[in-house]
Amino acid sequence: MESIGLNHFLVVSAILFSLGIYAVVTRKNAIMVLMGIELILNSANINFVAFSRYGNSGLGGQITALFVIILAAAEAAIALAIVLNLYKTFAHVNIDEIDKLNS
Amino acid sequence: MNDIILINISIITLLLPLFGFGLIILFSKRFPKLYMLGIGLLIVNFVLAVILLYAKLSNFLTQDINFQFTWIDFGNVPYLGNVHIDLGLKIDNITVIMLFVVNLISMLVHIYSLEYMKGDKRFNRYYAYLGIFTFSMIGIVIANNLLMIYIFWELVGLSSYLLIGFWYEKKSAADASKKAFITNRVGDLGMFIGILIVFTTYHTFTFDSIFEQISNGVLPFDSNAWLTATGILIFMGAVGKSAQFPLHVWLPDAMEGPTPVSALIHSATMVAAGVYLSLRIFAMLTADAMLVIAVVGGFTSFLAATIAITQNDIKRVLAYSTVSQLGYMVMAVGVGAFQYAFFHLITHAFFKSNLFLGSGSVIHAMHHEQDMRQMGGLRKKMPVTYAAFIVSSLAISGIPLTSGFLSKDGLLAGSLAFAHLTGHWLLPTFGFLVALMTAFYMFRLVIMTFHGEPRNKEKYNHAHESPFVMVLPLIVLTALSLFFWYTPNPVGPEQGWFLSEWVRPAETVVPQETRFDFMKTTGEEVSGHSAGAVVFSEEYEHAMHWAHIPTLILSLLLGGLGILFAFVIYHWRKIDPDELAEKFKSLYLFSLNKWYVDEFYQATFIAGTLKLSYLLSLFDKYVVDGIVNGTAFVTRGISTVSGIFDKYVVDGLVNFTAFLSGLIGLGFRRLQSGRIQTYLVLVIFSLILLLLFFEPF
Amino acid sequence: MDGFPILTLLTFIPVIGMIIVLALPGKMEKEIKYVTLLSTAIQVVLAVILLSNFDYSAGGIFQKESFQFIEKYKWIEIFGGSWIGTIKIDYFVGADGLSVPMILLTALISFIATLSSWNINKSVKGYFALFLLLDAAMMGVFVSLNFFLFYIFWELMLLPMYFLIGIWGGPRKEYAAIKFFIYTLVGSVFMLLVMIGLYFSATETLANGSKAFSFDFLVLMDKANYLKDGILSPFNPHNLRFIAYIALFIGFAIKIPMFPFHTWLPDAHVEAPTPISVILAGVLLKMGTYGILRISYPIFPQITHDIAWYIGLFGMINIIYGALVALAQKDFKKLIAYSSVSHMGYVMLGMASLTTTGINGAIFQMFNHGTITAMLFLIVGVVYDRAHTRGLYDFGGLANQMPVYTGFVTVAFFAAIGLPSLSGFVSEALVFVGAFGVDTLRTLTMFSALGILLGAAYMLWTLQRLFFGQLPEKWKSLKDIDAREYAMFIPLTIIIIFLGIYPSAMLNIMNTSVNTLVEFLSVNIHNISIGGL
Amino acid sequence: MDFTSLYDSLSLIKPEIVISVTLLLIVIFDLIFHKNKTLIPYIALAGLIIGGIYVLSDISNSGFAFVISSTSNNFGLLALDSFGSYFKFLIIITSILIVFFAKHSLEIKNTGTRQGEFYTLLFGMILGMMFMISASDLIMIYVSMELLSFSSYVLAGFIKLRDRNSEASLKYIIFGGVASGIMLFGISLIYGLTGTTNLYQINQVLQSAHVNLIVLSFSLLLVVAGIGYKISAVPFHFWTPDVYEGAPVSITAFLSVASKAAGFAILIRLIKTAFVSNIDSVGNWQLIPVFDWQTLLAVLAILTMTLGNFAALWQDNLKRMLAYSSIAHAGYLLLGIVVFSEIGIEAVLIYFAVYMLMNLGSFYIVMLIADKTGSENIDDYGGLGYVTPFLGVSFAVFLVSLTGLPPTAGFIGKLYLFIALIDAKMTTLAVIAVLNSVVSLYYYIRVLKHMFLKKPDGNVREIKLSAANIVYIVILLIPVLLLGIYFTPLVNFAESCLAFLHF
Repeated sequence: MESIGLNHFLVVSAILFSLGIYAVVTRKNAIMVLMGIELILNSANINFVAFSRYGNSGLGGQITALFVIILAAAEAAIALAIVLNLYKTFAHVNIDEIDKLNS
Repeated sequence: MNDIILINISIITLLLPLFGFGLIILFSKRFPKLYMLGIGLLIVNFVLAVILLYAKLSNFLTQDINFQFTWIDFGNVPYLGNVHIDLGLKIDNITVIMLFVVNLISMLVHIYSLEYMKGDKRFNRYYAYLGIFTFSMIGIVIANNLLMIYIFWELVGLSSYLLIGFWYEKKSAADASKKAFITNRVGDLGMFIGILIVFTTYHTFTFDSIFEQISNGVLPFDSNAWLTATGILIFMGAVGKSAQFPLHVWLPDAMEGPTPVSALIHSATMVAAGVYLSLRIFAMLTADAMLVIAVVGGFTSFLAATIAITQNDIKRVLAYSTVSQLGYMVMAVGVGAFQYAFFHLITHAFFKSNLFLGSGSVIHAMHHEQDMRQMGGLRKKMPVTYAAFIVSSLAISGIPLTSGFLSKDGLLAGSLAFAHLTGHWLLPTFGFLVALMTAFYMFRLVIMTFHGEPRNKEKYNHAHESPFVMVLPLIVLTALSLFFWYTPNPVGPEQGWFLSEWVRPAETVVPQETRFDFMKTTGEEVSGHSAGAVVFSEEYEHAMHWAHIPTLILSLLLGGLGILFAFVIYHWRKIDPDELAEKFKSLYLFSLNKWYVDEFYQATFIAGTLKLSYLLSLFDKYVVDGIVNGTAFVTRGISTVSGIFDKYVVDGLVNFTAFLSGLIGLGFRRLQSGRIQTYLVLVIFSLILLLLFFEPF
Repeated sequence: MDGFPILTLLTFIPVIGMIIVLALPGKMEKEIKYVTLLSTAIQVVLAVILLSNFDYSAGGIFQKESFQFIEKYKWIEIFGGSWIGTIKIDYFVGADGLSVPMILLTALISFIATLSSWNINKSVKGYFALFLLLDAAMMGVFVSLNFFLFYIFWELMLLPMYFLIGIWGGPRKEYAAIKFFIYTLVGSVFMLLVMIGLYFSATETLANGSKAFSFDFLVLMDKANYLKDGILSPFNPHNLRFIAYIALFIGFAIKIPMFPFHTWLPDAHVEAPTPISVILAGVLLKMGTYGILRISYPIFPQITHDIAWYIGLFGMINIIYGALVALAQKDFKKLIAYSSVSHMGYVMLGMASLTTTGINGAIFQMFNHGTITAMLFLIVGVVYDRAHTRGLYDFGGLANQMPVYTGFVTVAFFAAIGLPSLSGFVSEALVFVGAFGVDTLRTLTMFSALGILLGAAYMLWTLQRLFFGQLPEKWKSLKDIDAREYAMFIPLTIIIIFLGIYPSAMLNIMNTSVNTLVEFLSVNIHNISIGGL
Repeated sequence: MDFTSLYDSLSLIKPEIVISVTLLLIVIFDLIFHKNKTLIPYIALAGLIIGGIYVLSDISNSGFAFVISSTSNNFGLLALDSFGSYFKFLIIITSILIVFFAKHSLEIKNTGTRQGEFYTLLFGMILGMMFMISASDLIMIYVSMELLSFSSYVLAGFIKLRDRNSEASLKYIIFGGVASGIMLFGISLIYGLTGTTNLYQINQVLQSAHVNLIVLSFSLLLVVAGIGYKISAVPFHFWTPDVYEGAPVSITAFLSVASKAAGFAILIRLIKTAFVSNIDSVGNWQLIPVFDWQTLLAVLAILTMTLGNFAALWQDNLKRMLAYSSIAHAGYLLLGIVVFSEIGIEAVLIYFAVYMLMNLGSFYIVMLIADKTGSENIDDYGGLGYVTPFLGVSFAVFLVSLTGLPPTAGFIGKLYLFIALIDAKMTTLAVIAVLNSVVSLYYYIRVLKHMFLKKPDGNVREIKLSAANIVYIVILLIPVLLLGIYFTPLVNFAESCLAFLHF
């Protein structure tokens, strides 16, 4: 059995990315959509780590990953606040039905 | 008596009437009697004209006076050097004689109108119009170049328009004036193009230099054909003004104007201007052009005469006789009987205006009744008018001792000689037939008006001889319709001073190969005038001699015959005209309805143009607007979904481009559904598209 | 005269007037009107001074030295990096035989239009402010010798015109206004592109010897200034000059308006208030033809020569088509509008001839059409003010009711028909003489001559429908024209008659320049075939 | 870690420091004075002005901040150069104007004690933009962009009470999150391909070693998606209308000008530093032939302006209409980049300055009207030009300028764009652009039509303008008119700011 290589990581991250996109475009619940976004970010993270591990360019990638995780957390916080606010006004978080602003 | 004075005099004669016109138009409100000024000016003008006539003809100066000045100067034009447009005047015998005639008749009409037009609410305006007419007519007469002739040509058109439509409250009058102007314009169109050709070729409008260049062999576009064409085109102007077929239709309608106007403009002077023009350009007429002119003239005279026979409106009869006589003159020009054409122009001016003024006094007496069937027996009531009528009718019928005999006989002889030399026998045939008919319808008129029993009693009872101011002109003109003014010998005009001294024979300068044989420079000439110019060859003189006697006899015979018929039918009632009409009903109607020419024009040209313009206006509204901005489509769109469209389309999205952009915009709006996930899908989708689009292999 | 900035004054006097108007409170309507009248009057005076100091023997067109009243100041000069050289725009105005007639016309018409605006009573302040702005813009177009300046003024016209039609217009004013705006804008944006293209194709040498691109007409006219590879340079084997020419031409053709771009005109005219129609027909239409003569001709001589026939063709179409469509109109104002479509056709025909007489005729016709059509629209205005209808069939017999009016109408109509001794005749005749002299245009000219006939037809018919026959009861109360209207009609009438009798008064002004232009064209055209006059 | 380099770096980013300090000050003051927030705007202004002064003062000197010592030569996370300073200056000006904007805006006033947060977040945005402008490292770009975004997400929904605000902010954050996620994924791939995230090093790598072009273009597209969302270029624009309509006007104005400016700055910097091999004498860029930027941007530009204009035709809500119009303007601006020459960039710079003036002006007027009439619907503006002529006329000027007719600044902006295009012989694009500007006339003129050509009906009341309002409008109006007539100083300034670090 061969050892785990760069490609495996890339494949995983690609799948993760796709799943994230899928979640974002299909889920009706705002929270779910946000989690989709998180998936996308993390797929990128996996890339960074993998590349910096297998590539020959220092630890830059892994540090980047840390940055991203922090930002993701911040984003999540803001997003949740907004969703909360949204729930106050709409009494639901179903993003399908939030289309007052259109055309 | 040197030129300068004469030039100044002629310029004054030109401007005085204009001056009168201006004053009257501007101040007629303040001074209601201002028309007297107009009359006064005309009398002065007449005196001046007499002075000119005397000075010019009594050999104080034998050569012609030419005077010209630069009107527009184009400076040094690239490739062409110095180009400028000159205006100017030429005073030769023809001019002074015309001046005399115009001023005389105009003056007489001015006086005559004092009574005839009395009480009209636009009395002053009437005299103003007469003034501007006189001005423009004199302008035509003294012009020495085509452009100036064209300018005044249009101006007489204007004055005739104003005078025909003088009683514009009557629709018929308004229509007639419009018809006159536009019909004339048709002719002028040809004339204008002719003038364009001339100027393009010779860079000048002045007759003398044009003729000189022609005799030097300079031709329009270097072709004889174009020279012919030019001649004919310019002649088209004459066709319009002198009411020749096919543009004769306006003249009879022009009788809607006041009768003195008909006497002045539509019989004596303006309509003669066409003939005058053809005489002016005679030198540049080729054989073909002359033939065309002759045929037009001949046919016109025949056509008009046949119509005149059956008309019942006294003025219409005279109108058609005018057309017919003008046809004579034009034919005379065509057959080269230059002198006789001019001669007839003069004599006709006198006796025809006499006839019109006479008919005017009759109409005046009958309280503006013009239908001859309402008249009759007036000779006892108005003897002077009757006398005038008789003399003039004799003159027009070409009976000896009258001026008419001299001129008419001459031009008939000319046509005969022409036929003899060239074999165009149709022209004299026309000529003599017309002579017959003329005599007939003129005396038909005389008889129906003055002889027999009055048909309309109470009108008859009110009838009375016209007052002095109206009779005086009749007397003068009657006198002028007699022979002794023109020649001592009542049967031999050519011995008369008029033909032998005053009016020189024609000259022509067109290239040899384009002339009639009898006008070629072969053989010795009778008397050569200007270099290169040519008078008729000997054989033509012989032909004239040969033609003289038969013409004399024939015309006398026919004239007598015509008069006889008239008496037989309308006086002694041997033949009932109505039966005659019944017998030849179709012919009768054909003549009565003027050969249906008007109807034809109405049906084709006028209706056609109007229809076309209507269609074009629709085309413009829908198609052009449509092609450019598609309102064709939008308007339909609006009408269907007006509700929404008012909001958007009329809101500035006025046309198709906008409509289309509106649709595109609508499409974009679809995308903007407001659903965040739709957006995201679209983004992903377009990203994929872009990726496929930009994959580098 | 040197040093006195007369052209600048001519252009900016209205602007000053506008500022004063804006400063005045909206209540003081009388004062506002008088300010406007005053500034237009000053304009007229200045124009007369200009004329009296004008040297008839100076050609202008392409030689800077023979332009007069020149004012040339640095306006914008930016020493860019290596990539885009120096951007240099001058405030460059000057007058020659082409522009002086137009300047006179503009001053005159603006003055007359002010008079006829006297009975405007809806938001007076705004109206006159916009009016003066429009006036300034028009004047600017005619005096500027720098493409950039020209373009600024050209565009500056649009907005005032839009509002003047759109606010003070008739029932369908919004439609008409936007249509006018869009049409003209479409034309002018392409002009913008051509302008920039030309800018990058020619350079002028600055005082410091360095080369700089230039918007200067005179620079653009000189072949020597063009770069080897300029997008619109004649030396560039695959240049876009032809396309540019067409784009530019369409820009102008829309203003003329040339068939088939003319459809905005009837709408605009029918909806616009009388004074604006007067301005529109009197001055604005001339800008198209003026632009062609001032810009297209000298800058693209070769192409001009190549497509001259088509210009003539469209001229003929305008003449005949306009006349025929006018014949079918039932609305007085629409009829006049189409008649001016027809009359502008003569201008195009004359220009197409590329001959002295033809172009002289064209410019003269521009001036005459300006005065005559202005008068015609004033005439429509008079009857519309009184009767509130323009239907030709609603009238009749006015001749007895309003004799003086009828007199003026007759003069104007016959002038429009081209009756000799009135100004219209001379210009049309010259146009025909010029065009007929050119072999290729001869046939076109013959057909165009039909225009004379049709013109007479519709004008006389109109005259009859309005003034002859019996007067309908309802118009028994119509007043004849008053003093103000006299003041509008008399000057125009005098000019029309005077120029009819003594056309040289106007022709001498332009003649030298026209000769220079023709000369210049013929020098710059290969396979030259300018024939006749 | 040596402090000299740190000191150098800090000395290079004085403006950013000032902004951050001001941010902190605002927070502190916000905490100290619970009730009274009147002081805060002035602190903000002070900070901005000082920052602006710094920006102007070291507009000339350039250098790398936070140098990462790498194999070959040193490149920093931040590249400070005059190009960046121009945009920073622009943003500072915009922010100053926005501060007044917010002071006058009713919505913000109504938030009462929360104004402190407003300014805090505003400064968050400003800070993010300023770092973004001079970021020369993909990660730096990402981080600063997120900083910018997060603040703006909140601000878009700042007024909690109105549901459309929270809807706007939700859409904004979801869209933004996804976009930045996608971008980050792209960045990660680039990092994998080139082994670095620094633009300058990427440039070197691309010039020397050859990389897998498919992956590269894929990842670049993902990055473009991220930036495209910031500059709201079609097809990444969908959030724009909704958010612009939903957000408070002051924020809408700020987004439409400032964050768009930042986006453009970074797009230009990305392309120029990472993909340009050299610049020839006449200022044309030689791109490294790895990716067809020209076509991509041309397509985006055409799509953007066309869609923006055509969609704007149908808008009745003025804010929304302006949103679409700002999309269209983004399209025009993209044209400036497509040229790929110094003159093109110069055109962009000029256009942005002009665009800032006229766009802020029109938004401000919309804000005034909306505050008074409580409606942003065009149909409620009938005859407004008569009841408040000053407002109407100045609005007319701004709209005319947006259309790009002389003699207004807008014309100059367009003129320079066309000059750039024609100079590069891109006639087709130029033609499309002018046709677009004709289309744009329809909807701009439509507003004027409603304001002037319609009779004022009963419900339109006169709008009382405070002196401050008038001054504000005039301050924007004068340059809009003046630059139309005399634009030398602007152009000179823009020209002096074209220098990039190492180019």
